[in-house]
Order: sequence, then structure tokens, then C-alpha cells
Amino acid sequence: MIEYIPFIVVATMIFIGLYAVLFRRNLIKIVIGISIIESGVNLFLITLGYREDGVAPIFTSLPPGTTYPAGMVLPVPQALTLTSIVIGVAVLALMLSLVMHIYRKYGTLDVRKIRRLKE
Amino acid sequence: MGVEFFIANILVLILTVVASLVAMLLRDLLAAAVAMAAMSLLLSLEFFILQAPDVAIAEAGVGACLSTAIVIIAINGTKRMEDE
Amino acid sequence: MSGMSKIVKTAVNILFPLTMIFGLYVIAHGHLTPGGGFQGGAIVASGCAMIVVAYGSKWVFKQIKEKRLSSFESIGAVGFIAVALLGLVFSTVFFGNFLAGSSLLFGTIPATGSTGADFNTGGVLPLMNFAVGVKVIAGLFVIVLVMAYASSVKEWDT
Amino acid sequence: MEKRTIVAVLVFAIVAVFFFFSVFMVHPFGKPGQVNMDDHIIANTQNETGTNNAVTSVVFDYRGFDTLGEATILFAAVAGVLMIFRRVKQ
Repeated sequence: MIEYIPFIVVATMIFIGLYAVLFRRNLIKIVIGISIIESGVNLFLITLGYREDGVAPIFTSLPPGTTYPAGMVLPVPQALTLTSIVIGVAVLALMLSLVMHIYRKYGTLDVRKIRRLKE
Repeated sequence: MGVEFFIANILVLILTVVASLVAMLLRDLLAAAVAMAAMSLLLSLEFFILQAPDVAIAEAGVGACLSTAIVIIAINGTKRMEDE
Repeated sequence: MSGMSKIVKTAVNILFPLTMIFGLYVIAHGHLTPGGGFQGGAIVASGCAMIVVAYGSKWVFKQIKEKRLSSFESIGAVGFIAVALLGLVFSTVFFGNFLAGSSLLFGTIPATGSTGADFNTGGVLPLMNFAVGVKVIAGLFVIVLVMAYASSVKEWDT
Repeated sequence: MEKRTIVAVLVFAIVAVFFFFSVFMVHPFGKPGQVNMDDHIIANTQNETGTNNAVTSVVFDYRGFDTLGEATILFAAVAGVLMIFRRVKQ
């Protein structure tokens, strides 16, 4: 149980974001929920790539006594997370621009009122 | 796995969950944006604890500064309070 | 957003060059220390967002147009793809690392294991770091700038 | 209670149960299973790419196409934001 705590935290963060997406009505709060889900996924990738007692995979002045490759954390999930973070901020900017446009057009941020106004 | 690594890991993870819960629950959207910045900063600390300094720098620069700035700009362009 | 008070402007005037130097350092040493094009670009764009907050987006629009920033972003993307295509020409594959192991710029191969920081290593990776850094700086700065200007304008024609 | 709310609660419960049971099917924290590719990258990054930082070598050399797609997405996002706010400028 104790070694599964990071994965439980990841699942909890994804639940929190999913709750905000499904049950909140404000559009900016929905966007914040999507951002929380994305943070949970990033944490999941980094947690998958951790190796016990590992150091960062950078060879410039390693700590003495480091054995490699067995004593280093995995580099591929870190690279994927790096890509995912920049994609996340791009998608966040695009979503918030659309939210600002919707507010100027309909005058509200409530998703149910917007759906009613659309007809 | 040393015991201080374990304690720091669990503590930062729990604080991250608390910050995300606060960001989801608050009615004031500006306060929610600040809580999201705190969540990003704690997440960057967690990445550093898990030996990923590249990702920690990226998360601190993008998550805690730029995305907070974008959310605050969007709140400035729309409405601050979330009404029922 | 309009400009803020004189205290904020003075603090930003002191902090902006430091942020800029740190971000460019992170970009330039991306193949030796933690960092790279994305991270350094995000740091420099954060400094530019600080300028936008302190001085107001109208003042920033007088200094630089967003079309110029957009063309900077295109220059970064084209440079990235051009370096990758040079790998197809001089090496065998797309994204081939044709500079590593040669006697040209950035061509030294470091010794295996824990080494010191030799800047002249890495092959094409420092060039790609610079291209992606220019792209990320311009892209994120133009997003923040245009959104700040649009949020300060009261009337749109939708 | 609306029909939409019931569907949302149902979806949330199903996803929650699914996630809670799938958490315990991941490998334990700190003991990854398949590490052949990562071991190869760590062992050969200094010979093949001349880079000390393994993460940068993965981002720009071993998996360069991922970075190409990411650059495309960033370009598309900037183009989208500029297109949305095109009429705002005077």
C-alpha cells in the first residue's frame, strides 16, 4: 500500500479535475479542471520513470560512486512530459481565448445559460 | 530510499492534492488561479524530488508563471466571481 | 491592462535583465545542464509577461508589433526544420546528427562517464535548442500580449 | 434531478472505480519493468550524440518527431489566438 501512494495521488488529482469538468458550470473553472487533469498526467509520467535511488540522467559532474545505467532514472518519460507541458500551455491559451470570445458574445460564463441562449 | 526522501515525497504530494482541491472549490476565480499557481509550484518541487530537473524548470516557468498570467488575463477580460 | 505604479516599474526594470540573462543561459547550456529550448524560452517569456503587466499592453504594442513576433516564431520553426533537413542531406536520416564526431562546430565527443562541462559538444542539438528557444519565446510572448490587449479593450465588433 | 446530471454522476462513478482498481496494477513505485530502451539511451547518449544531458538528446535526437509535432501544435495555437482576436485591433 505504502509504495502506491504516488499513484493514488495521481488518481485523486484526476478525480478532482474530472469533478470540476463535469459538475461545475463556470467555463473558467472547467478550464482550471482540465489543467489539473493535465498536471496529474504529467505527475503520472514522471512517477512511472522514477527508479529507486536514481539520480538525474545528466553526466555533467555526476555524484561520485554513481553506477549507470542502473543508477539513473529513465529519460524517455521525462522527455515526453517536457513535450506535454508546452502543449498544455498552448491548449490553455487557446481555450481561454475562446472563453473570452464566448463571454463577449453571450454575456455570461454559465454553460447552461449559454446552451439556452444558443437556440 | 532514505526516510527523509520518503517524508518529503509524501508531504509534497499531500500538499499538491490540497492545493488542487482548493483551486477546484473556491468560488473566487482569482483565488482559484493563485491556488493553481501554488499547485504548479508544489508539483515542480515534486518533480525535483523525483530527480527530473528539466521538467521541474519547465513546470516552474510555464505552470507557475505563464499559465497563471494567462488565466488572470482571461479573468480580467470576463468576470471575477463565479455565480450560481 | 494599463500601466502600474512607479514602484512596480522600477522593480521590473531591475528584474527584467536578470531574468533575460538567466533564460538565455538556460537555452545556451541546454546540452550540458538541466534546461533547453523549452525551459529557457518559458523563462524569457515570463520576463516579457512581467513587462506587459508593469507597463501595459498598449505601451508594449508601440514598441513591437505582433506581426513581427509572429514572423520570429515562423523563423524559429523554419530553422528547426532546416536543421533537421540538413541531417537528411549530410547524414542518412531526417533529424540525423551530422555534426557530432566531426571536426566542425560543436563536434567534440565527450569522454564516457562523469565529465566536465565542455561547451563544444552536442552536434546539432545546440542549434536546435536555439531555434526552439526563439520559437517558444516569440510564441508565448505573442499569446500573452494579444490576450492582454484584448482583455483591456472594452468594445469588440463580434 | 436532470437526466444530464444522472449521466454525469454515472460516468464519474464508473471512471472512479476503474481508476481506483487500475492504480494497483501499475508496477510498484521505483521499480520500473521494461527498461531496455532507456538503458540503451543512457549508455550510448555520450557516444552517439555527444551530449551530456540525456533528456535533451531524447527530445531533439532520438525522438525528434515528437518535438516536431509539438512545435506544430504551438504554431497552431498561436495562429488560433491571433485569428480569434483579429477583429479586436482597431
